[in-house]
Formats: sequence, structure tokens, C-alpha cells
Amino acid sequence: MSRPRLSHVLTSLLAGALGVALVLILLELPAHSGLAEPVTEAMDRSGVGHEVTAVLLNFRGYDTFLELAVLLLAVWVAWSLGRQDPVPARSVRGPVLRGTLRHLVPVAVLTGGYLVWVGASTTGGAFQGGAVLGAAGVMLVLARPRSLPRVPRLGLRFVVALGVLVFLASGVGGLLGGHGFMGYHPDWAYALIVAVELAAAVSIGLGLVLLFLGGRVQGDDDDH
Amino acid sequence: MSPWQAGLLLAFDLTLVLTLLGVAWQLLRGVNLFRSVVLFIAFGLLLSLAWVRLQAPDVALAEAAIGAGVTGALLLVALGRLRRMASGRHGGEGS
Amino acid sequence: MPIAGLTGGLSWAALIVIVPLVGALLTGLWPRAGGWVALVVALLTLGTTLGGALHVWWQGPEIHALGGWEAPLGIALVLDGLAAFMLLLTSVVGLFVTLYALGYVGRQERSGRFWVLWLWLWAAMNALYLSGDVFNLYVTLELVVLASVALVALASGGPALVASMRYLLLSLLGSLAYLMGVALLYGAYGALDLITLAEQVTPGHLLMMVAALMTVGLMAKTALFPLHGWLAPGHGSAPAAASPILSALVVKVSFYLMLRLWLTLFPDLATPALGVLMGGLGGAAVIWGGIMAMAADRLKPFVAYSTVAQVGYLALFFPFMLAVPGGWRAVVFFAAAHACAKATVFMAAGTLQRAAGHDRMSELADVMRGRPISSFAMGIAGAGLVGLPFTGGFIAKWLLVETAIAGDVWPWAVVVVVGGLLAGAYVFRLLGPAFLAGRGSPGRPIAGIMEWSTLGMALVSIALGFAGAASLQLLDATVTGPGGL
Amino acid sequence: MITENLVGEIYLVCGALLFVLGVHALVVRPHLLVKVLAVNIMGSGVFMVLLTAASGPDLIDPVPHALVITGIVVAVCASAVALALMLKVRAATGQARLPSEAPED
Repeated sequence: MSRPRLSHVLTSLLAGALGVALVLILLELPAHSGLAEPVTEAMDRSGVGHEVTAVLLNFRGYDTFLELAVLLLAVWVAWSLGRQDPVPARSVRGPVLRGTLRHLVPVAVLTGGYLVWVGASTTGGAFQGGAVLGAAGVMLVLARPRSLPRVPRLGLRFVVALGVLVFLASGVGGLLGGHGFMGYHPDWAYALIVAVELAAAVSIGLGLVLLFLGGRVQGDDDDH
Repeated sequence: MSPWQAGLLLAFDLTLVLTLLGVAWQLLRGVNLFRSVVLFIAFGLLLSLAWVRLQAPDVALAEAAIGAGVTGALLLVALGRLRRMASGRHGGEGS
Repeated sequence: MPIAGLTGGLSWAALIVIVPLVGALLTGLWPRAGGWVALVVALLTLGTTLGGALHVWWQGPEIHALGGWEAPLGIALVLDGLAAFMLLLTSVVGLFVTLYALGYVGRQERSGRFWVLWLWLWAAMNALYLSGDVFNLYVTLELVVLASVALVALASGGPALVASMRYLLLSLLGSLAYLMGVALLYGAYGALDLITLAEQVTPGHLLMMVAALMTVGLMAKTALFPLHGWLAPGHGSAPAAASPILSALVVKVSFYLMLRLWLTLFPDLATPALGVLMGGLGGAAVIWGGIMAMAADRLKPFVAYSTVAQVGYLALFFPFMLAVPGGWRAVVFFAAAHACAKATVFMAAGTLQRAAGHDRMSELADVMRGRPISSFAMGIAGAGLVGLPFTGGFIAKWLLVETAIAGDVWPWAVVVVVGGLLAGAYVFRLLGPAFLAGRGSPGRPIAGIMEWSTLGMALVSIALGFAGAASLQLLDATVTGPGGL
Repeated sequence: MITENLVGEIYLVCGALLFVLGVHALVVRPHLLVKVLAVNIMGSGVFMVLLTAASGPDLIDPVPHALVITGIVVAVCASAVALALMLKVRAATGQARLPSEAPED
């Protein structure tokens, strides 16, 4: 038992030293406003009114694209790790949850859609909206684990990948149109960004539900 | 902003930061896994409060929904599965 | 370094990212068609990579401003000599591994999983090599980590799963240390673009902290000496088609990023003491890995320990970078030579393991005699690992020794030579039994393409021996910091 | 003006400490679930530094906001994979922790 303790003490000391050094260095940081100015200058060419959305979907759209790819890859990885047992073994019984769900799910879908929609002009966006959709999906699964909607398998995979597919198509379109990979024609920027965000929100929602399920849905082990 | 308000906000910030650090310390001790997970969800919600204070409402929304909500749900499910494996009612997963 | 203007239209850099990504998406949608998609994608990727490399060769580096947003605001793809070289290496090794895997996972149950993960990994590696933005590099790093962890875990079984878990946690630790470095950089300079940052950074406490966070984080991923614990069990227990990818390519990814960061952001921080420290760690890895390989009794862990040893040479870029301008190029060439040789050895090892039904080294002689193609390929690759003449490994070690002597840091030449002797000893231990007279048996049936692709990979490692000068010239077209190392 | 800076400094210090707490727990705590929590806490610390370091005096810089949102999604994906892997490890080895045969072998 003494050896692990020694290594623990050592780790604590090292971590403490790292903390002190980090704090000292952070307190010396100069005050500046980063990229706020270039962002403000470019806003009128971005197609949307909200700065964070402009950065996420336009200026640094490639980051967001790869991030959607991370989510998709995580779903495939969870898939490849094999089936976990379906999430709770029994459904939650009783009228309360059913009744709540009947009202809650449409509200959640509306909220999700709304969040995506307003993301163009104010706080909100694909990720927040997608997360709300995902939460609604998780509730549905919790309430009715035995009767998962039997989406066609290819269809399911397609919907999870939809965000990446639409974003990639838009990005390649930008490349062919001479605006650079992941670029938009300024006149089309708004429409394309909203389309990408909607597709992304749907994929994020479904992806989160699938991660929650631990990968593959019942009756969907067909890749052999 | 009047000095009063500023002082109040500063007190709020200090309390928030100390609570965050305290919660993080408690949950990372890992004495009781269920407690750790619940504290983690609370940590996520407090964190989104901090993001609001740092004038980042978008991040606050994402943190509350994804950081606290989805991660919390994932953790709870994983914990439930661990417990079921431990109690032996399931012989692991069927892959 | 002249930089060919910003390209607006079709760009090689963008194509090199798009092609494998489309493949990854297609295999995700139709896992059954994975093998054929992968083959087509491998050929197309090799084609676009060649095109990109020729572009760099003739016209210099290409910088593609994504979305038309120029550097401080947007993200740039940077296709320069170093990136082109690594991309080309990935494509060539990737093509042969794909051919090998066609035979290996072909009709196996759940082969779809392998193809999806492998193509995602490929796309992620290409994106990482091309990214010129420190935050974007973090996202691509995470993609690489998730895909490679899952490849290790494909071999379900206690040791493989524990190894992949350890690998995942260490990688996440490394990624977040790297990200903390990114946060510090942004806090201090308000920029994320590598080239913009390179012009602004000034040596000081902050930059030292950033360098320490990023280097230690990436060392863990490269499995450089004190942080190598996860590599041997991970690479040793992964499926045979995944081991060559992990050992030959994935380890090089974080090495590449470390090198890239030191060339652009931290050249002023490199001090002789640091060179001695990192070189010393490298030397220790060479010796330790060699000894562990001598002691291993199963084939795949044996090959994995050889990777631990060979990764040690990569750390020599620190002392070399200081000693000779452009001295790091020898190390990059070594990385390529090692990648080709190690991919061959792992592929041959997988074939022998499947043919024999086990990989206990003491009992493999029969199968090695009965599988002359694989054994011959392994022999060539083994010669490459040792650094015998007529292999890429020979040229690589020659360049390393030459650089060490030219820079008057000859102790590192001793490390290279001693490491070569150790490698000679353990490679002989591997191949020796095959030369003894005895019965040969081909063992269980094996898809022919597995053996022929292994031989092809071995021939590439010989061909590399003739590409030394050209490689160094390509590497000259690398975008570096103002320090101009 | 002084309070403005002070507020930033409070959060910067908090970010650094969260990061360090996470590193410490990741190394020291044996249970894999706690290790996953530790990774998340580390990430939160980095996000806090990132958000605070660039919240300048007058203009609000939206770029770190976008980066942190990206980071949050990446973190949840990594956590999901880590948890799934943890369950596999638990099923295969019977315990949800890494065997302690030292990392130096």
C-alpha cells in the first residue's frame, strides 16, 4: 500500500506545482479583445446576424464540420464496440410519464426547431437545438424501450450522417463555386447556413440518442 | 454600475467559483459513484451560470443542455449498467 | 520560403481532405461495401496526394483559406513539404494495408466495422497533416484518437480492451494539455493560425508553459519513453490489419504535430539542455525497447516493443534541430523508413499468426519456412529496421549519423549505432529459426493477397532507399517560423 | 475598472485550478468512471481559461465562445466512447478499473 501512496503524493506535488505555475502565468496575460474586430468587420458578409453563429457556421465552419464528424465517428465507435443491453430493462410504468411525454415531446421538438431558427440572429443554434431534440428522444426511449421506432436501418444511418453530408455538400459547392472549401456564396449564405444547421440539429439529436443507447439499436446488427 | 452592484457581483463571483471548486473536489474523490455523478450534473449547471457571468449565453445554453444534461444522462446510464453487471442479473452484454 | 499565392479555385489540399472523408461517409452508410469503397478511396487518395506533392515540388507550399476567410479570422489548410511528405507516406502505407485488410477481414463477420474506422482514421490523419490552425488541430487529434482507440478495441478480449482504455485516457489527457496550450496562446496573442502566431510569439514564461503542455501531451500520444506504457499491449493485441496502421502511421501523427509546433512556434525555446534531455529520453527508449523486444516471447508484442525502441529515434529531432539547420529532415525520413518497415513486419506477423493459429515465437519456425513470401518480406523489413544496406532504413540511419557528425553532436550517432546493433540482435532472434533446416508447413489457408501486399510493402521500403535525396528536397519546401530552422 | 480585471482573474484562477484538480484525479483515482469525470473537469477548466482570457475590456470576442461550444460537443463524444469502453472492460475483466501492473512494464 505504501508504493501507491508515494506515487499519489508525487502526483499531488506535481499537480500543485503545475497549478501554481499556470496561475502565475495566467495572471500575466495581457488584456486584448482577440479576434473581435475582424469578426465585426466581416459580419456583413457572413449571411447571419449573430456573431457566434457566424463564427461557428461560416468563419470557422470547418471546425464545426469536423466536430459533427467527431459526433458521427463516436456513434460508429459506440456501434463497433458492440451492443449494450437496451437502456432500462423495464419501461417506466404509470400514466404520469406517458401523459407528460404526450405534451413534452412536441414542445421539445418545437423548442429545438426554434433554437435552431433563432440561432441566425441571437443566442441559440444547431447544437443547443440538437441537444434539446436529443433529450426528447432520450425521454421517448426511456418511456418505451420495447417499442423503438423501427426506422429502416439504412435510413437510420443516413439520418445520423445527414448533418455531415449536407455540410460537406455545401462545402464542396463552395469549393467549386470559387469561394474556397467550406465557403458560401454571399447571397446564398443565409439559406445554406440555416439548411446546414437544421440538418446538423437533427443529426446531433439522433446521434446523442444513439450514444445514449450505447451504439446499436435492437435489430440493427446487419453489417456482417 | 454603482460600486454597490459591483461589490455584490464580485461577492457572487467569488461564491460561485468557490462552490465550483468545492463541488469538483468532492465529486472527484469518488467515494460514492452515484453521488459523484449527481454532483457532476450540479457542477455542469453551476458552470453554465459562470458562462452567463462571463457574457457567453450561447455557451451557457450548450453547457446546460449538453455538458450537464446529456453527459449526465450518459453517466447515469453507464452507472446503472455497471450496477446491473455487479448484481449479476445480466451476464454482461451480448456481443 | 516563397509561398505560392492563396488559391481560390480547386485546391489539392481540400481534395486530399475530401476524398477519404467521402469514403468514410460511404462506408458508414453501406458497411457491406466497405472493402471495395476502401480500395477505390485508397487509390484516389494516393492519386490526389501525389498531385499535391508534385504541386509543392514545383510551385512551393499551397495555402488554402477555407471559406475564403483569410488567416486570423478563418482556418487555413497548409500543404507544404512536410505535410506532403507525411501525406504521401500515409497514402502508400494505407494502400498496402488496405490490400492486406481485403484479404484479412474480407469475409469475416463484422468486417464493416473495420472499414468504417480505418477510413475515418485515414481522413482524420489527412485533415491533421493539412491543418494550419492550432484549435482545428485539436479537433482532428480527437478524431484520430477516437478512431484508433476503436481499432485497438476491435480485438475484443481483456488485454486489448484494457490497453485501448489506457490509450484513450492518456490520449485525452494529452489532448486537453494541448488544448490548455491553445487557450494560453489565444489569451496571449489573440490568434489561432499557426503562421500568424509564428510571427507574433516571443520567448518567455508563457511560451515555455505552452511548449511544455503541448510537448508533454503529444509525447504521451507518441509513446515517447517514460510515457510508452500503453503502446506495446495496445499495438500487440490489436487486430492484424489494425496493428500496422497504428504502429506505422498513428504514432507518427503526434510526432508530426510536435515537430510542426517546434518548427513554427517554439524554435527560439530550443536550448542545448532541452536537446540533451529529449535526446536522452529517446536514447533510453531505444535501449529499453530493444531489451524488452529481446525478452518478449510472443511475436506481436515483440514487434510492438520494437516500435517503442524506434520511436526513440524520433526524439532525436530536438538535438538535431539545434545542431544543424534542416537537421530535423533526417528524422522525418527515418520516420518514413520505419513506417514502411514496421508496417511490413506487422503485416507478415499477422499472416504468420493466422497461419499458425498462435504467435509464440519459439514455435513459429515451421510456419515461417512454409510461408516463404511473408518470411522474405519480414526479412527485408527486418534489414530495414536494423539499417542494413539497400533499404530505406540504411539511408535513414546514414542521414542520422551524418547529421550528428556534421552538427558535432556525435554522441547521438553512437545512440543510433548502438540501437542498430540491438535491432540486429532482436531481428536475428526473430528470423534466425527460419533459416535452420527443418520441416516447413504453410499452416492454415491464407488469402494470397495478404502475402503479396506484404511483399509489396517490403519492396516499397527498399525503393525508399533510392528516394532519400528527393525526400529531403521535398521537405525543404516546409513553412517554418521566422527562426527559419 | 479594477473590479472588471478582478472578475477575470478570479475565473482564470478557477480555470487553472479545475484543470489541475482534473489532472490529479485522472492519475490518482482508480475507478474508470471517476477518470471520465476527471477528464470532463479538466476540459471545463480549459474552457474557462479560454473564455476568460479573451473577454477583453470593451468588445466581446465571439471566437472563444464558438471554440468552447465545439469543445463541449467533442468532450461529450469522448465521454460517451470512454463510458462504452469502460463497460466493455468491466464485462471482460470483471472490474471497472485498470489493472495496476505498473505502467512501466
